[in-house]
Order: sequence, then C-alpha cells, then structure tokens
Amino acid sequence: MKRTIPLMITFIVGISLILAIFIPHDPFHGLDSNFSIFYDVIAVFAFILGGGNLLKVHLRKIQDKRLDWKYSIVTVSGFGLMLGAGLLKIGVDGGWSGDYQGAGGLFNYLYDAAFQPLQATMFSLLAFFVASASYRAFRAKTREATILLVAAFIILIRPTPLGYYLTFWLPKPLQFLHIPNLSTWVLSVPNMAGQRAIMIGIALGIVSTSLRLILGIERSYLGSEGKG
Amino acid sequence: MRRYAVLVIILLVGSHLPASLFAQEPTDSAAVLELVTVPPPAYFEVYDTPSDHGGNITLEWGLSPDDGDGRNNVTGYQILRGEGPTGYFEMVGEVLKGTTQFVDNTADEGTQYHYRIAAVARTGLSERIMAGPVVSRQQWFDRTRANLLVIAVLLVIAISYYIYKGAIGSDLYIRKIAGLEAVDEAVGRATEMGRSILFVPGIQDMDNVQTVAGIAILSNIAKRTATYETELDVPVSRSLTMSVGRETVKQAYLEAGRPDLYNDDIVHYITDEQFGYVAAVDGIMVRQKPAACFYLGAFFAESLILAETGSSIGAIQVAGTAMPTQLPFFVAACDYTLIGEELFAASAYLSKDKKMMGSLKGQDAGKAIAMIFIVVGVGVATLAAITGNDGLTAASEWLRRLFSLNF
Amino acid sequence: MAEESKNVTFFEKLGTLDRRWIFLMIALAVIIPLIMKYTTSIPTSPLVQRLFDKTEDLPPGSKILMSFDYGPSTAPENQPMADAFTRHAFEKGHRVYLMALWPTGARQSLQLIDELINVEFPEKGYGTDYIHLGYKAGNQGLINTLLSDFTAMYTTDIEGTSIDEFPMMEGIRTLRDFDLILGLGSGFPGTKEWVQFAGDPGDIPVGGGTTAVMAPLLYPYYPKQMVGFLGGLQGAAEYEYALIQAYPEYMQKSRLASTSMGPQVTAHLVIVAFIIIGNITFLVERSRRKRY
Amino acid sequence: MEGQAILTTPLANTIGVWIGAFLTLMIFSFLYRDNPFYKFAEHLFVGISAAYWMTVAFWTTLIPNLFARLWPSHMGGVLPSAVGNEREWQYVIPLVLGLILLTRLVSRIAWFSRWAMAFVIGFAAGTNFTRYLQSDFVSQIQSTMVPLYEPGAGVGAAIGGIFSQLVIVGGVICAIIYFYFSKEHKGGFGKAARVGIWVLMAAFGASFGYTVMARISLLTGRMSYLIQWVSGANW
Repeated sequence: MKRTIPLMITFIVGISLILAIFIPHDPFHGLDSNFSIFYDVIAVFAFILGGGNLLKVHLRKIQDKRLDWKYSIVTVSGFGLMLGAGLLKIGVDGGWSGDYQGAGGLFNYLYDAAFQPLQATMFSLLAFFVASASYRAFRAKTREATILLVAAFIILIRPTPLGYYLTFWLPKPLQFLHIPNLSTWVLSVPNMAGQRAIMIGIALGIVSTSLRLILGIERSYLGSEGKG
Repeated sequence: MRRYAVLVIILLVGSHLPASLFAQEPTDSAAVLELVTVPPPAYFEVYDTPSDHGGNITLEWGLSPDDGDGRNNVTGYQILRGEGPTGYFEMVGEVLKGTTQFVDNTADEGTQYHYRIAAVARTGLSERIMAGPVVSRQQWFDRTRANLLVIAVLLVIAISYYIYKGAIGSDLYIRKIAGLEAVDEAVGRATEMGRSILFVPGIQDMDNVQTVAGIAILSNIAKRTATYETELDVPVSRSLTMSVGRETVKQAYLEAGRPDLYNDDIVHYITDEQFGYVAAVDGIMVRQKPAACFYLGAFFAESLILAETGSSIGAIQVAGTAMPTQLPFFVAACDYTLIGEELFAASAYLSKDKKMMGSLKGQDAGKAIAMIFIVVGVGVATLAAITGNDGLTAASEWLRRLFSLNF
Repeated sequence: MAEESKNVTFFEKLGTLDRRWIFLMIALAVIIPLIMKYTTSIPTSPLVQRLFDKTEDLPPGSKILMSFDYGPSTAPENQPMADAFTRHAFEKGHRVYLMALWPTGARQSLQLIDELINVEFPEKGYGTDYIHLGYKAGNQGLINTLLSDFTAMYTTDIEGTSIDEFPMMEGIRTLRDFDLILGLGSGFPGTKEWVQFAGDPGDIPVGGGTTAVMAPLLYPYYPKQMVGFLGGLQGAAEYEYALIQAYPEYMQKSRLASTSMGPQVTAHLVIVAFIIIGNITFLVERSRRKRY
Repeated sequence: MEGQAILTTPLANTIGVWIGAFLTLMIFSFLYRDNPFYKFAEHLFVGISAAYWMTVAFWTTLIPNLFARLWPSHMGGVLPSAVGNEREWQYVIPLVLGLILLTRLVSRIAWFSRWAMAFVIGFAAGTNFTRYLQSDFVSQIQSTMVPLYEPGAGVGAAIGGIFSQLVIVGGVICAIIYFYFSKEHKGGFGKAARVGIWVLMAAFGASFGYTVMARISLLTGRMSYLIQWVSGANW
C-alpha cells in the first residue's frame, strides 16, 4: 500500500503522457499541458512545506541565539514583508483585482529596490569568477587541457581588435585561419559535433532513466515500505 | 454610369464578395469594363484532416486555368461552407492566387459540411464547385509520428531486454567512470578531516529528470555518510525537491542501519530564486568549509559561482549535469565532472543493482542504433550527391524522413 | 644561481596568484572604458544577417510574436536585442505581439513599450501595430497549448481587455498564424523551447536571441530548425550594425549594444593576458621541474 | 490608494536607488572575503526572494489555475475575467494531490504524501521521455545525416566543406563512443573514445570562451548602475 500505489501512479501517469504524443484523440489530447498545470498547482502546495521549513530553521536559530542568529531576523522580516506586500496587494492600484506587481505597490517597490539589484549583482559576480577560472583551468597541462585552452582562446579574442589584427594579414589561401573565420568554424564544426554527441547521449540517458522510473526500478525517492 | 452597372453585376454574382476587392478597384476604368468569365478551379476535394484532434477539414483544389496562366486574371479563391448541399453557405476563408490548399479549423466535430469554392478575379467570381459531405473527427493515431513510435519502441525494447538480462543475473560489464570512483574518495576525505559534505541537487524542480537523477545519487552518497558518520548538508531550492530528498535520505540512513543519525534538517529549503539560493550556498561554503562538494542535477549560471567558491575553500568537487551550457564551467573548475549521460548512469553505477546496470547496456544499444544510422545516412547521402542517382537520392531522403519530426 | 631561484619564486607566486588581484583587474577593465565611453562596431555575421533578412523580406503587416523569456538580470544582453528587433519590425510595418514565458519578462516588454515604442514610434497604435499579452505560467506546456489553441490561454491582453477588441488579434487562432517567432531568452524556458515545441512541430520560422551562454547550444538548430539568432551582446551589436547599414537614420538611436561592447573588449583582453601569464608560469615551472 | 502616492514619489525613488546601490556593494564585498555586509545582503535576499516566488506562484498559478477553475463564480473580487466560466472538475485532482502532499506535516500519515510525489515523478518521466527523444535524439541524428560532398562548389570550398563535414560526423561518432559504458576503452575503440574527449574539450572550450562575453555584459550593466548612482543620474 505504501509503495505499490505510488508505483502504480507513476506508471500510469508516465505511460499516458508518452502515449499522448501519439494519440490526438480525447482524453489523451492536451494531457501534457493539463498535467503540467496540475504539476504547477502541486508545486504551489509544496511551497507551504518549503516556506514553513525556511521559517522554522531561522526562527529556531533566533530562539536558540545560535551563531549569526541576528541575520536570521533579516531573513524572517524580509520574508514576512515581501509576502505580506504581495499577497495583500498593498498599495496596488485597483484593489484586490489589481495587478499584484503593479506600479506603486509595495511589492513592486521592494522588487525594484532590493530583489532586482541583489539578483543582478549576484549574477554579475560571474564576470570575476569566469576570469579566475580561466586563469586556473586554461593551462596546457595535458593534451585535453590544451585543446580546451586553444578553443577557448580563439573564441575569447574574437570580439577584440586583437582577433582581427593578429591574423588579418594572412594570404588569401590561408584566410580560413583568420580569427573571425576560424572562430565561426570552431563554433559551428567541432563545437557542434561535441554538442550533438552530448545531446544524443543525454536523450538516451533520459529515456532510460524515465523508463526505470516508470517501471519502478529506480525507486529510492519512495522511501520504505515500513513506517514512513 | 456603365461603371456602376458593372458594380451591380459584380454584387449580384458574388453574394459574399469581400470588401477588400472593392478597395482594390482600379481607378482606371478600362480594366473594369472588360467583363469576362473566370474558369473555376480544376478540381475540388475535401477530407477530414488526418492525425488531428478534430475540428479541422482540409480542402484541396487544382488551380484555375487562369491562375498564373491563360489570361491570368485570378487573384484568389473564396471558400464557403454550408451544413447541407443547399441552403445557407457562410464564408470561411479567402486565399491568394497560387494556393491549392486550405485548412478550415473552425469546423465543429461530428457536423456534416459541404464546401464551395470559387476563383476570384477583379471582374468577378467563377462558377462555384461544391464538394462534400465531410465530417471532422478525432483520430486515434497521429500518423506523422509513426517513425517516432518505431524509434521509441526500439529503444524501449533494447533497454527492457537488458534490464531483464540484468534481473536474471547475467554478468554485465560497465567501464569505470572516474567521477564516480571519486565519490568514495571524497566521502573518505571528509570523514578523515572531520568536516561535512555538501550536496547540491541542482536548482530545478522534480519535473526535471536531472533532479531525479541527482536525488538518486544522493541516496547512494547518504548511505556512505551514514556508514562513516559523516555530516551531510543538502540545501535545496525547490520545496518538492526538499520533500523527495528527505524521503530519500531517510531511507538511505535506514538501509545503512543508522536511522538514529537522520534528521529532517539534513535536507533544507532555501529559496526558489536561483541567485538567492546561490548566495546562501556560498555563505554555507565559506562558513562551514565542507571537505567535499557534490553538484549533481540541473544547473544554470550558478554553476561557476558554486564551483569557484568551492575551489577557493579547497574542497574536493564532483559535479555532474546534463546542461550542456554549464558543463564547460564544471569541467574547468571541478576535480571530476560527470558529462551529460554519465549523470544518468551514476545511480545505476553506484548502486551496483543488476537491473539498473542492464539499463545502461540498453542505452549503449541506443547509441549503436544512432551511430549506424548516422554512418549509413551520411554514406547514402554522399553517394547520392556524387552520382546524382535517383534511387540513391530517394533512399537518402527516406532515411532523413525516418528521423524527421513530421513523418 | 641566486638570480634564477629568485625568478622561480616569482613565477611560482604568479602561478598561485591570489584571485582577488584578477578580480581587481576585471573591475578596472570594465569601469575605466565605461567612464571613458569607449565604443566599437561589429560587422554582421551570416547567423545574424539571415535573421535580419528574414524580417526584411516579410511583407509589411506580417505578424511577429516576440517572447520575453528573461529577467532584469540578463537585460543588459537581451534588451538591446528586443530594441533592435522592434525598431526593425516597425520600420518594415510589421505587427508585433509581445508575450512572456517568464513572469519577469512581462516587465521587460513593458519597458520596451515605455522607453522605445512610446518614444520613437508614437504613431504606432496599441492593438493595431503592437499588443502586450503579458505573462502566462506553464513554460513549455504553454507553448504546447498555444500551438494548438492560442486563444485558449490568451483571452485578454495584459490589462485584462478582451482580445476580441483588438483588430490585430483577428485571425490569430494558433501559433501557426504568426509569420515569425522571436524567442528572447536567457535560460529555461527560452529560445530552445520555442524551437522544440513551436518551430519543429508547427513548422513555424523561429529566430531570436539568447545570452551568450545559451548561444553555443543553439548552433545545432541552425540553419535547419532556426532562421538565425543573436548570440549575446555581440549578436545584438551585429544586428544594430545590419540595421544601420540598411537604415542609416538609426545611426544615432540604435547604439545600445555597440556602446556596451567597449568594456567587453578590454575585459576580454585582460582575461587573455591572464591566460597567457598562467601558461608562461606553468611552462617555466615545468621546465624547472624537469631540470632538477 | 495612499500607498501608491507615497511609493511613486521622487523621494521614494531616490531611496530605492540608494538601497539598491548599497545592496550591490554589499554583494560585491564578498569578492574580498565573507563579511557582515555580505551576510546581511545574503539573508535579506533569501527572505525576500522566497516570498517573491511564493507570491508569484499564488497569483499566477493557484488563483487562475486552481481556484478560478474550480470556483469561477467566486472569483469576482480577484479575477473578474473568470466569472462566468464553466467549472472544470478535473482540477480536483491537483487540489487533492496538493493536500495529500501536506500530510508530510503529520508524521503518522506522512507516507501518504508519496502519492503526490509519485504523480510528480511520473509526470517528469513521461514528458521528458518524448521531449528528449524528439528534439535531442531524432533531430540530432537527422541533422548529422548530410552528404560529405556537395557538388557545385569550387575546389577550395569543396575541400573545406568535406573536411568540416568529416570533422562533424567523425566527431559525433567518436564522442558517442566516449559515452559507451559497456565496452572497455581499449584498442581502436579506446583511440576513438580518446578523439571523442578531444571533440568534447573543443566544444567546452568554445562554449566557455563564448560565455565570457555574457558575463562581462552583466558586470557592465551593474557597473553602469553604480556609476549612475555615484553621479546622481538615477536618483
């Protein structure tokens, strides 16, 4: 009961979705989009568990005055403020039926003032990390590393004047080695070959994993038959 | 005056003549005065659109002899629909000249329709031809996907066959996967150093098979941390992943015989926001300094932020993802990387379960199929291109069609 | 001897350079050109040119669906693309339909309307030349649904006005009724999903633009499954270049991507310099180890 | 509404810009080392972003896709456009599954939540199976089935074309061989697998190099924001 019914549910849902691709007739038609909405709804319910867990962790930290507990106050108040502003549509034009993200609303204000800069800045840290990773990783230690280095180097200098001036003088028969030409070739030939092989492999991996899940061979996510 | 007379005639001939035709009326009256009869389409047939969900009827006709040829007067075609051979016909569409097909996607399922078509010229309409009756229905099989079905069935049979072989205990060889051999090394090192292990199952939800694969690997890693009594930390960015992850880790601790070491806090939710999550995980890394970091699942831009921070604290890092965009960063910044398909092979490999190993061999059969078709396809296409032979060209086209999305 | 060992320690140090020095150099490489307003022009590559030509060759009044599948975090890359596409589409008299697969995308299209359409094309009418359909949840599932029934999901525009009131929505029943789909994306769901779930099954021309990260992933789809695409800021700068070549009056207006390319160039050069330094130190180190 | 008046004033805007600029600097401070400013920004980000996505899910999924489908006539207050729609009974399924998921909160019946998880896993397996089969397996094989030689080009172009096609086809085959699990990478097979790794490395290098551009653009965006803030242009 604790394992058989879930295994059956997985099997039926999985098989019907696969069949739906081949059957335009009701009830299979549109099953994919229907189920994806079902899935989204279930994921919203899961938010109660996730949000509850987040609050529990931080409230306990505050209560026990554990290391860095003061920062947990920041998390909890940020969470409460944003959730309140959004769910209650505070300051939004048009009252309850207005747009929760509408201009003038507190939710929108917090989004612009805090969420957006935080997100963009965190993302932009990548510019620094991409540089430090290139410095460490692109060294001609082995043949594989050398290929990685050369391919990256060609693409890296492509948008710079260096990419042009380094090779523009090449005679006509060797023009294919001119960096702008060479970089396009690297992207559309070896890069494409590699990406294709990866994609074919991934597709097989996903087909096989899906099958293992549908057939109930992979079932670690289901926990045990005993007391759950 | 004569111009008005012509207008009246046009109005009488085409009871549903569209307004746009009048808008095109040239001011040069000479063209209007020449009243000619337009020949109708060469033939007209209608049928229920195949392989669909109903509601569509396909109309096909032959060009009017004056469409692009002859007097070349035809500007388009007008299509009318009625629910019987006589009675009221409403207009359902107009198409430009040179067109020979139209799909009426406003048909009601199960209703009998008759269609009429007429060629339209500036001078008027041709005689209308009628076709029907026709009824639109839902079909039980999408013929355009027959090839996909064959390929899917082939793969399913190959994988199931080897799963079966595994189940009956046949010996299946699986090569060493370096990244996975490193799992034990990483757990061992963390235990020696008395530090924790960080596991990141990607930032996607459970509807992504990569997350499912990551969680399956987590199950194997959790069994090891339970055995060695090493601390495990699994921050997640999706609530559903948290629920499934907890169930998985709990089960792993149970199987390892250490349910006492399990608590729900091992798997904890941070935030759904990609960069909020990564900000928090970075914080965990620099403050707790885990000895080993695993990144196994679906990753986006955060991959490099995680891997570079992990590298700065000197952790041993094992990554694996099927996101082709992020693989380069993991390859550059981590000690071991599971590339694409290897991620999905990992749980089978680590669990040493025979049935799971069998499915890997099944995947290899799929690869063999892919390679054979690529080689044959390229060969036939090349021969066809060189010789120009019709038979070879047809064979090459057929092979390509076999792998097209609309068979 | 003494001299050499000093050299070795120097290279050793350089090899394990504190990464914060790299961080500092990158910051300077971006800030200085920004302050000095250094710009550069990029000639158009075939990949971008083909998409440009497609838009150019469509008959006026064609219907272009533009999907905003990104958020403010990648706006520096994606927004110049949206700007360039919109200018070009309006220049050719096409009709533009704005939608979003990302909740954050709807705000980006609003920005496009506020800052570009209302300013540069005040004569274009809402509901006749462009319409803002807003965000709908469902990711690739949404595309799937739109392919068979557009009006099932989009019954109103973003303001909640019924689409029946907009002349340009007439005749739009499925995604197949569009002449071109432009997916502006930065991840999942994005341009790739437009190819997989709309372009391929519906046989609709799909083009678009993605962040430079996603771009190499799209090469396998070009030229068969995609008309063409813009890869990152450089792609946007190339489209701007093509637009200026065809319509010189945009010389002044359409320079957003091109001006952002300045810091790009210097930062690239800094990274290239570091890679070269890294390899020199590595080679010196290795030859030293071999000698002893 | 009064709130609107307050939050759209120039003063509110200026305060917003200052908050944004300080948070930007706080995150950047992490590049030097972990510090209280970063901790503050990080904790704030976690709190507001978790709430942000919950709010988005509530208003864009729960209300229109569950409540408005099950009780359309009661939606007048929040979603007037739903009123008058017919009730769609099948949405009882996600409601029930969602509630089942919440049994996790009661440990005695927590196992019940697996039913919902089973649906989720089945959904993942079913949709991904066909999606990847179509676009990543079938399409990629077809795209590779091209002739090595296309007549009509000049000699130079023909040689170049044949070479490129050979690299693509050979590269794809060798890289697929690298992924082979059930055969030892030895002899000719091993050599092919080795070439396969080289192809993958070339692809990774190219894709890494390409991405640098994107990352620098992001930083440029952030730096422009800060420069504008320093110069007072966006207050």
